[in-house]
Amino acid sequence: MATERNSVDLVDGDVVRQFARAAMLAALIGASVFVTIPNPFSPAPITLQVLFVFLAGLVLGPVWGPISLLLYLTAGAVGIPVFSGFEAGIGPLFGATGGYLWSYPIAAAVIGLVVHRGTDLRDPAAVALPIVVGALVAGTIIIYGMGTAYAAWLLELAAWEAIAGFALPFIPGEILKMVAAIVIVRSGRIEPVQS
Amino acid sequence: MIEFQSVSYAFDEVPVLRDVSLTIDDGAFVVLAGANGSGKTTLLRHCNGLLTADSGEVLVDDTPVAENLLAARSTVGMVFQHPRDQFVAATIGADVAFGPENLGLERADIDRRVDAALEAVNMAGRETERIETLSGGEQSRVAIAGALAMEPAHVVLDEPFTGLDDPARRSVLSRLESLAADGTGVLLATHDLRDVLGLADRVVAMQDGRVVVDEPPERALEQLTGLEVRVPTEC
Amino acid sequence: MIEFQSVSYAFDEVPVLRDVSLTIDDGAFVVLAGANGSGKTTLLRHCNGLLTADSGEVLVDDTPVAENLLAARSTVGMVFQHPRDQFVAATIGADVAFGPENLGLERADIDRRVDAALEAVNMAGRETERIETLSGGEQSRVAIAGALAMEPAHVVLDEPFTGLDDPARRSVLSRLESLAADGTGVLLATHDLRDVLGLADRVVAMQDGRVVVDEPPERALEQLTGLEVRVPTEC
Amino acid sequence: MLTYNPDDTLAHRLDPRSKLAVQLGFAATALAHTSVRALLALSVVTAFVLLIARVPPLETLYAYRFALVFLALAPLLAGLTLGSPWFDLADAGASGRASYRVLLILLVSAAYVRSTPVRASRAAIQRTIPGKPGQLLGIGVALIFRFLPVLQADLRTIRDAMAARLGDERGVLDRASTLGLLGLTRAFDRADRLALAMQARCFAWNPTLPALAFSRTDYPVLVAAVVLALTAFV
Ligand SMILES: Nc1ncnc2c1ncn2[C@@H]1O[C@H](COP(=O)(O)OP(=O)(O)OP(=O)(O)O)[C@@H](O)[C@H]1O
Ligand SMILES: Nc1ncnc2c1ncn2[C@@H]1O[C@H](COP(=O)(O)OP(=O)(O)OP(=O)(O)O)[C@@H](O)[C@H]1O
Ligand SMILES: O=C(O)CCCC[C@@H]1SC[C@@H]2NC(=O)N[C@@H]21
Ligand SMILES: [Mg+2]
Ligand SMILES: [Mg+2]
Repeated sequence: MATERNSVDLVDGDVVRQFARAAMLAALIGASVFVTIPNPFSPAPITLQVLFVFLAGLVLGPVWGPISLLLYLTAGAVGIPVFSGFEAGIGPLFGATGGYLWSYPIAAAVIGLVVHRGTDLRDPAAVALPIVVGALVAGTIIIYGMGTAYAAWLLELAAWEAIAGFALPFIPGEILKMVAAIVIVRSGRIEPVQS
Repeated sequence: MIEFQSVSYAFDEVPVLRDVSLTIDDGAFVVLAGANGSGKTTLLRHCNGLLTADSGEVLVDDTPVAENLLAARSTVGMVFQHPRDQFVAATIGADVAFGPENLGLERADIDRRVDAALEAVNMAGRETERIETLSGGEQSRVAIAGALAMEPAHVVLDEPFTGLDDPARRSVLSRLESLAADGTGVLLATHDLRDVLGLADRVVAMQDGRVVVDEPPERALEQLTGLEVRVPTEC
Repeated sequence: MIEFQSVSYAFDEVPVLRDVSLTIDDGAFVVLAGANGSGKTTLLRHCNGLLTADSGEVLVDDTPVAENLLAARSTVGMVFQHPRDQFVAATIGADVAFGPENLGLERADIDRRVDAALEAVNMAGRETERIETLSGGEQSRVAIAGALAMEPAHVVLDEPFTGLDDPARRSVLSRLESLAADGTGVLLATHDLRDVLGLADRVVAMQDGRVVVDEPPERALEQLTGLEVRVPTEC
Repeated sequence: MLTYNPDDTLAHRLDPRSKLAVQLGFAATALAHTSVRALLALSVVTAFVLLIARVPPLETLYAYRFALVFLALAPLLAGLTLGSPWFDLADAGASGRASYRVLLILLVSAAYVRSTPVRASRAAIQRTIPGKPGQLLGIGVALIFRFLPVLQADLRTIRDAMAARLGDERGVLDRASTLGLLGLTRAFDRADRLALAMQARCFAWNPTLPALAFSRTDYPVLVAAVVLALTAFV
């Protein structure tokens, strides 16, 4: 009994806390897809997912932000209905919007890296606004770059067709989400876990 | 044995525990009473290192908690005041199994413990039900089962009876009684001594972060006035 | 007046309320008792349209809840079984003010109500404290204050005393008593009749989704055996 | 919504790992081919998979209705040309065939979703991905499964509370940031309490893993998965 117990390798307290937040944020993204609005100008729907991808990078940082989104993708892949329109399965990961989905962890990592400048978390409310905006724009470019390129390849669309269908119709919405993300992190009500 | 040696603790400079000393012997059934905000929950969280004393020391079986977190956490089972956000799995069975799994036990052993723990809280046979479909009291019971399944050497319970109906409360109480009889130390926080006084070996009362009473039940009763704790009405 | 007319409700085909009929008159103090899982919470959630009956109807002041949700929500104040579910703001003051603000009252009026409500739960003067720094019982009190501050025509409370210490419980009880005396209908769910029996006009007991007792306290007491509800011990 | 449905089909009895392998093999080959002949063959495989898992086709198509509309739109988009002939049938046809294989991938993954409980998937994750990443992913998936309905209820309550005070009158930006802020603060409060509870129960890197074992029927299925994957290169 004693040896058994000594071989238990406890997860460190800070890691547990970050991990719990990452999992909870992933669940929150899944819950947010109750907002799935067909976009009349695009084959992809309007969702709030990107808002939470921004928040993952800003609040959880360059390590736990992407982990959160990997958890999200894994949960969807194994059948929890967390993708747009409550879809699930690995199908959506290879479907028309699959490029967007794969881009989320990468975008969160980039946003986290730019804002936190490394793995020690800073309070995003205290980071200069241009840096935050720059980070969000970079993240957005990654999301649309991957989303559009994958759709173009998968559905055999010409570049301009893919851009017209998968990027342009969302730009106004994306600007709103950036502003919302900045308002949220500057509200001072979310404290990052300092380790 | 769980031992508090002059423990003090403050949240953001506000002192919440002040020089608390306290011993829970193996097999002792200790009831911790006190008004809202008197520091009961804060005290309990020191038993397994969820909080760490600013000064003083907490020892579990003679080892300082801070020195061996694993020992403290695997020997002190804890039931939180609000079970609700603390379930880690979607179904009853998976949640109760979480602790034993982390201890690395054999699967058969885990199953046996889960069954026994659910039995003790009158929830046997409901392993596959989802947690959020349970009523409030049923959730409290599953939370208790989660701690019992770790078969800890000491159990710490933070107001475990809130929301439990009469048979469930009696079943849990009798389980705690037999655990204590078998040598498990029990520390139970409550506002309401009416139901537990008969079982208690000692009543510890807190006020404003200090231990102000630490006596066997009969003598404690005389000293509890003004401490905002319910006591059995004399009839 | 809140009126249930043959209400039935099922979660995923499992019937939880079966043909419930019940009336809470203005100024009546009605206690709802029953074992864990008997359907108390489910019943209460129909009073302000958080759940909608599968068959039958719930009327508040003679209007079906489903037809005018806003009217039901502003006239029926509700205290949830789990206080944490109902906080919307970061600090005590802001949270208690949330309801009155939604009613579009004057600021002075709002402040008066917040003060009165916090007074009633023994939390006066603590407006600026953050909710997550409160102890369990303090959170329960703030949740009650949030409902009281709406000064609703009816109050519905789901096990409001869990976690409250003795003075807080007595203070809330006396506030409820005076509300009822002023014409507010009070519906209070609990497992434990020991403290509320003296105030109750009627005791309604549920078993397995059905109302099995609906009587004045003295007569109800005789019929409660087997329903897993705590009653005052005869001394 | 498409979710796990308890049943006793062959698919339900298979190990989740072999089912995952089949899906990946199928996706690989489907993404590599758009010829009519290949699509016919893939359709036969899909029909076979759906039959084995007893997947109700209409219900499944309905669950993927958003995706289907989008897939139907793609050929229209592809056919459009700037200038005469304005709509290019060949382009539209190529895109149509490309969309069709995506539909097949969706249907095959529906068979997995329908026949595999989350706990089995979690076991597969923890047993396939070694060490700490596997443990975090496995427990993480279990936590998402646990908290998804809780957070859905949270968001619904926030939306209702906003509606009750005429929140619909406010701008989209205001609504999105309120929903995001309240949703996130509540989720993080829950996370912090959950972290304490997991620590109290000895959350460890090396727990007893959930039971999972290949049976005899899994081996041919694994072979089929490999064959599918290899056909991606022909
Ligand atoms: N995280 C925190 N930050 C700041 N103060 C806190 C925090 N947690 C608790 N407190 C304060 O510490 C005091 C003691 O809290 P504790 O939860 O230990 O009380 P309790 O005796 O368990 O009360 P109850 O019976 O209401 O559960 C309270 O005044 C509370 O406001
Ligand atoms: N969301 C849900 N989905 C499925 N079943 C549910 C759900 N909520 C409650 N139930 C079931 O309905 C029954 C009644 O639950 P309810 O919460 O009304 O009981 P209660 O009388 O309030 O119990 P308690 O005293 O424990 O709070 C329980 O058996 C419970 O398992
Ligand atoms: O299937 C999914 O879950 C992915 C949906 C992707 C929607 C994209 S993300 C970027 C763009 N902005 C939106 O609001 N929707 C699309
Ligand atoms: Mg407490
Ligand atoms: Mg209830």
